[in-house]
Amino acid sequence: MPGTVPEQDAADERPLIELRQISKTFGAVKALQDLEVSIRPGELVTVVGPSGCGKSTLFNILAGLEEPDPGNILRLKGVSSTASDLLGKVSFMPQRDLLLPWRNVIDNAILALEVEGMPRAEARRLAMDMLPEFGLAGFEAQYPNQLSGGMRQRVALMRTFLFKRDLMLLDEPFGALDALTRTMMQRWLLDVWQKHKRTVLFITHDVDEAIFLGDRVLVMTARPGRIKLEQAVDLPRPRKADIVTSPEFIALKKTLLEAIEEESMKSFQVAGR
Amino acid sequence: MPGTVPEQDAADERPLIELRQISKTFGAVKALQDLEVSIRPGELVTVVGPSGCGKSTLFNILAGLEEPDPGNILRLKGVSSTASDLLGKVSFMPQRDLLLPWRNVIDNAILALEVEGMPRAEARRLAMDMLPEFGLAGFEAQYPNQLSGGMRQRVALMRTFLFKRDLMLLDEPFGALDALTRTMMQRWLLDVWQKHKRTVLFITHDVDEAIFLGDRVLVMTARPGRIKLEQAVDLPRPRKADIVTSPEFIALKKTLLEAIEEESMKSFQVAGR
Amino acid sequence: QDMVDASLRLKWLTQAQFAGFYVALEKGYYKDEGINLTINPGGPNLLTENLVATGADTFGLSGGTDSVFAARDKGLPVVCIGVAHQVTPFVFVSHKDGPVQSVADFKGRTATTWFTGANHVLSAMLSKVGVSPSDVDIQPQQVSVTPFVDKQVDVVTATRHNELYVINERVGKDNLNLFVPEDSGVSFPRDTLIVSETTAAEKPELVEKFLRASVKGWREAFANESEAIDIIMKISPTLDRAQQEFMLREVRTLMTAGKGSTDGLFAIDKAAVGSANDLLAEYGVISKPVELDAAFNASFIESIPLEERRL
Amino acid sequence: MSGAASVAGNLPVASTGRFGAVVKPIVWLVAAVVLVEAIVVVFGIRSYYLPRPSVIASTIMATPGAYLAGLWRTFLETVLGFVAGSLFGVVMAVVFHRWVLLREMFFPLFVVSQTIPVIAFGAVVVLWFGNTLLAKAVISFYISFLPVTVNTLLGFSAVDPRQVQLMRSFGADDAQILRRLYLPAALPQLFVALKLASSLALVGAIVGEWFGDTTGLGVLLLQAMYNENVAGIWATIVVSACLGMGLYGVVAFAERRIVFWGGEQ
Amino acid sequence: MTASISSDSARQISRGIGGALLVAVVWELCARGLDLPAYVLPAISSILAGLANDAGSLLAAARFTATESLAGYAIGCLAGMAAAVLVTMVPSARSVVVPLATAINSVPVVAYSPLVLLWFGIGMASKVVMVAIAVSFTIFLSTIAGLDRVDRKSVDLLRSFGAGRLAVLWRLRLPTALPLIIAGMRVSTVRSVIVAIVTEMLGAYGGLGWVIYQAVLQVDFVKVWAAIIVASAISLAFFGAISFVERRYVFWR
Ligand SMILES: Nc1ncnc2c1ncn2[C@@H]1O[C@H](COP(=O)(O)OP(=O)(O)OP(=O)(O)O)[C@@H](O)[C@H]1O
Ligand SMILES: Nc1ncnc2c1ncn2[C@@H]1O[C@H](COP(=O)(O)OP(=O)(O)OP(=O)(O)O)[C@@H](O)[C@H]1O
Ligand SMILES: Cc1ncc(C[n+]2csc(CCO)c2C)c(N)n1
Ligand SMILES: [Mg+2]
Ligand SMILES: [Mg+2]
Repeated sequence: MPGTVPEQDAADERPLIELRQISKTFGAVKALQDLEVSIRPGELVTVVGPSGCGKSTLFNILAGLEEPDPGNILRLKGVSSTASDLLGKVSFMPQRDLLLPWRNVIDNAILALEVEGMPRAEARRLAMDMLPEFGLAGFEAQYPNQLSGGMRQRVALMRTFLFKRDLMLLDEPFGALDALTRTMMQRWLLDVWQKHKRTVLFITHDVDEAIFLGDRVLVMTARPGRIKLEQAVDLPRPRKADIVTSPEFIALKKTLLEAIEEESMKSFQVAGR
Repeated sequence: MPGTVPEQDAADERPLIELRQISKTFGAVKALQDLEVSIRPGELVTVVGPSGCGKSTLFNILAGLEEPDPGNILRLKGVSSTASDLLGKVSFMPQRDLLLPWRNVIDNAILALEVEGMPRAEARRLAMDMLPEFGLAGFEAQYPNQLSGGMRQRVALMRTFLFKRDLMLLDEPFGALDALTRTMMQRWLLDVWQKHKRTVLFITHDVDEAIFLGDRVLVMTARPGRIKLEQAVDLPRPRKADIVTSPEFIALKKTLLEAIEEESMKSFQVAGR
Repeated sequence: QDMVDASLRLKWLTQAQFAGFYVALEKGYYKDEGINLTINPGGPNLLTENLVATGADTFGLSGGTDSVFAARDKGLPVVCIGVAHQVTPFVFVSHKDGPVQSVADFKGRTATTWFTGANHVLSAMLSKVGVSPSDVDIQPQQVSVTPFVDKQVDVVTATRHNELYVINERVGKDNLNLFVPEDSGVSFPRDTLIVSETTAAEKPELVEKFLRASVKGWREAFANESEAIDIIMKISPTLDRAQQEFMLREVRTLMTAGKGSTDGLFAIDKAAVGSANDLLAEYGVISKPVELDAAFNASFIESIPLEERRL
Repeated sequence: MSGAASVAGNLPVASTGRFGAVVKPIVWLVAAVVLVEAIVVVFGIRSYYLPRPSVIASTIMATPGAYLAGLWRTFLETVLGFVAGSLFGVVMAVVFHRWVLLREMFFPLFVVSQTIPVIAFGAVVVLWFGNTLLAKAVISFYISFLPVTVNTLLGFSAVDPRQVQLMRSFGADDAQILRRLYLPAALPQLFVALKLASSLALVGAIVGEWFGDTTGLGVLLLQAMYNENVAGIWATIVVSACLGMGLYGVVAFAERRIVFWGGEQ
Repeated sequence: MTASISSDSARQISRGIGGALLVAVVWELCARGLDLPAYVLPAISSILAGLANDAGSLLAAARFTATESLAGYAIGCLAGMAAAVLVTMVPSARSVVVPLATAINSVPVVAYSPLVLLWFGIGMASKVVMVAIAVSFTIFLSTIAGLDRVDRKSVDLLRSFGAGRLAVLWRLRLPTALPLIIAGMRVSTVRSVIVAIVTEMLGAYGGLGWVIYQAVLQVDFVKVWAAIIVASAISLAFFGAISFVERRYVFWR
């Protein structure tokens, strides 16, 4: 069962992806510095950290979109790679939905499938079947500017799910959703993850969500981002909604919140106030 | 003290704004139907509801940007008005940040002040002083495409705060913020609200946040949106962070969650599953 | 003495074809007559008659008898006060080693010409030798004579002072047959000096003074050709000097041919002008023959003593 | 990205890039010229079809003053016409954007106005504006403003309506929304049109000089054309190409400086 | 949706006609009221009479010119877009193609006319070539600008889906560029007609430009104006057709 994770790895459980000495500088801004992390196949790892600490930047690197500064080590299934080798190998949901304004809901959802070469009709059929699960039934022909914020996010999510890859990167996928929709989506995600044995990296601001979903929670430091804490979540699965009130959960939450708050404070010049 | 609100109004406490029979239709989609609400001066009202239920649409109407369907009644300080009369009278933070890509952080923040006619240098000085409070110190010269999602949101928030109006509409202002930054922003908001006696309407997905901040929580129904429940929050102010564990808080949360979940379910065709 | 402002609009850009006017200006002959003259060059699609009729320019050296008649026919109030080229300034040219050795040989061949009067001259020449113009493939002539040089066309039209130089250079003077309209009894004097009817009626002395200075300039130009070319080259340095020298020599021939030899520069040969009038009326370019005496007023040029006008 | 590049415009990396961007085309140009020279010589192409580049160069060098004077004069006319045409084009776009009725009534006439071949109306131009520099500038103005209007309108229509709403909620009036939102948002599209207009303005100035002028590249061109001076035609083409590229370069440079935010919405 | 488009365009057409009528009336009043001679400004009524008079020959000329412009336009659009796509796909071609295209376009098309007439003859081919040159640059510039305008983050997203340059071009760059391309195409319609006419003026067997050239020299300004009205009608129809296409296919703004 994934999720009950031994800290020292078995020989056959080679990391799916392994990052060492990853730094990323934008002009004068150091977004990441010497970040080290490795993700085992089938893991669901959640990432939390103060706003602006480099979470999205890390995802961009993992999606192959951004090369880290020179001197980095990046191994995919043990093979040394450059970031661009990862292009097309991970399904990535960016923080901003990036829907194409000239495509309606269904055609935005099948974008990745089209790029893969699936015939449109087939892709549309696949996507149509998923609409109700995403609470978008009846909206297939709407254009992005006719959708609410949460609906746009769900379309982007659908687009990502339809692009089936071993590694899935989700950047605050549920940020704009109300509590129940969010719960349903979480349940859905866990379903997909367990059924298809996908590896998931998941950025969230919600510590409850991070613990509820994750095998491990990574806490990042303030900019320049590094991994401050790797917290294994040893809660049994499947997890029920009421797990959030269990003492183990609350203990974990406390540890994590402390770590995060310590880092978040650094982002603010609170001295004078 | 605002916050400890009598349900039946005193004669001198005329509603700041009063809506009756507000409907809004987009083509075939009924976003709002017969919505009725009134907001007293100095109140901090939070709004929750399922994704796509019409919260942003309600705000657009209150900001004077969208005319509701004919037959509506809209009173500002008791005076019957059209939506467009409200233009320039409320400070509005939209759900998407809508930063101008050709303006850097500081110039995006002062946009509303410039529109009001304040000299640029003065407006910039004002805004510069606020940067640290928003965790944006040192980023004044960055352009929006160089910011993280949470930073963009904070710039949009700053822009709204700098535009001082009696009524403030915030559409998920803290959606992209991590827990601590969010807490700090909440504290900041309460400060501003109490010091300046502004009236605030605040959309959020986070029921904790809705209760923690609000004098009242409005729960909206699924599309077409109406007010399902107006829940007064009779918790004393100032509220401490640990209030979330108090039995009153938990009771309120339960009531609200039930109301929201009932509505959210309607958005999904969950029958088959 | 009060100076009067006036302008002369040429039919084309500065070149030796108009040397006399530039010499007169340079030597101050207009000033001596009390005229403060500006010379404005012409251009394609710029109709001198139009500019003179509307008063934009005082004087004009316009296309020729053809354009004066067309203008009069359309009611433009212009009067011709002198004709520069006493004979048709263009010729039709064929290759010596080609199929066209006489006007009669044009039949069934391709000829290019300008559809602004020259085409009618060609038609008239053909009619004179019994060839129907419809038996010749007459096409509009483009700026370049290369199609002729490359023998894509058999006959090309050339002004003696301009295209002919280029053709001579590229084909060789001795390899060409020239067909001269006058040899077929067709005459088409061109390069006409015009003024508006108002100027002619209200300022006759200005017109006379202008003519006197201009004629003086031309005589000076012919007397001192290289100096005249210097003056032109100073204004338009990119011109080819040899070509300009050729042009001035040819223009001299044209201006002193026919009546020009006896009656001096800018003489108006009513007979030649009349034949052009009839030709244009015959081909329907003008609705009916124009009243000659109203269109051509020789009184101004004739008020200058003959010996001053003759070379 | 583009923002970072321009913000860091003074960094050595960026300036090397710009230096390279200048040098590279020059290198290519020189190579192309040499190639053409070789082709003409090797294949024995006759000079009135295509003169050798060296002949063109020596034609210019024979009377450099004439070409320089023509260049300067045409440059003045072009700049005047271009600036006026661009301003007018933007103003008309604003007017047409603001008053739909005016747009629907008169925009088609704007289009129609562009179908009038000015060179058929030399006399009218001379009549109205004389043989002045202004007359050429007017023509250059006349043929350059339409693309500016069309593209600026396009830029306006691409503005996110929610952004307009936000400005309205700040109480911004039309003028403020125009200045702070529509105009900046239309800049990328506007610059596309300005680049086109810079070439069109040059065309206008050159054609304007065909109405009886004494100096200018148009005069040189006309003279060379009708005297079948092919080397002269090419010489003028080269000089006006330099002028056109210069103008284009200035506009493109301004674009890089002003429109730094690229495609981000 | 279609209903609203057609009622929209009905209103636009009627307003357009209204505007044209307004100008025509003012024109007529000026010409008649100020008693302007035809060589300054003929009255619109006499132009229309002249138009009716010469309808046959003008129509033939119009067909001639329209054929040239359309052919040149089609070639120019394709060439311009192809060059822009090439430059976007092969960035190293950019520093060569863009300055070259700029240089070519910086020269007024009329300057090429003697050369083009020399190379392609006085017939239709030379006009088609001239129009194609003029149009292709406008389209080239608009297309490159459009292709470059994409949101970099969206490109990144597509790349993360494994999209190659071609897929990014097809699914992202071209749709993003479409509004600008069509705007360029709209501007070019007018230019294509005018370039055909101007080139005809410098040498042709027929066409509106040829008619205008002859008419100017024959001092027949009514005919000049009649030919111009025909040219305007062609351009306007052409412009309208492209605008219609634009409204059909660029709907998302
Ligand atoms: N293209 C860029 N140019 C310059 N700076 C950048 C760029 N992209 C990101 N940054 C900077 O890198 C830092 C990290 O940004 P990133 O988007 O990774 O943060 P994040 O952790 O995702 O924050 P959030 O939770 O707010 O989304 C920020 O300070 C940001 O300003
Ligand atoms: N311009 C529009 N055209 C058509 N439909 C629209 C438009 N704007 C909103 N809608 C529809 O109105 C409904 C309400 O949208 P609104 O944005 O108000 O929702 P919301 O409550 O803010 O949702 P979220 O929490 O996801 O932001 C949605 O179903 C949406 O599809
Ligand atoms: C009747 C007639 N029509 C056209 C031309 C051609 N053209 C017009 S201007 C010019 C330059 C003359 O110096 C030339 C060759 C002509 N010569 N004569
Ligand atoms: Mg982020
Ligand atoms: Mg919303």
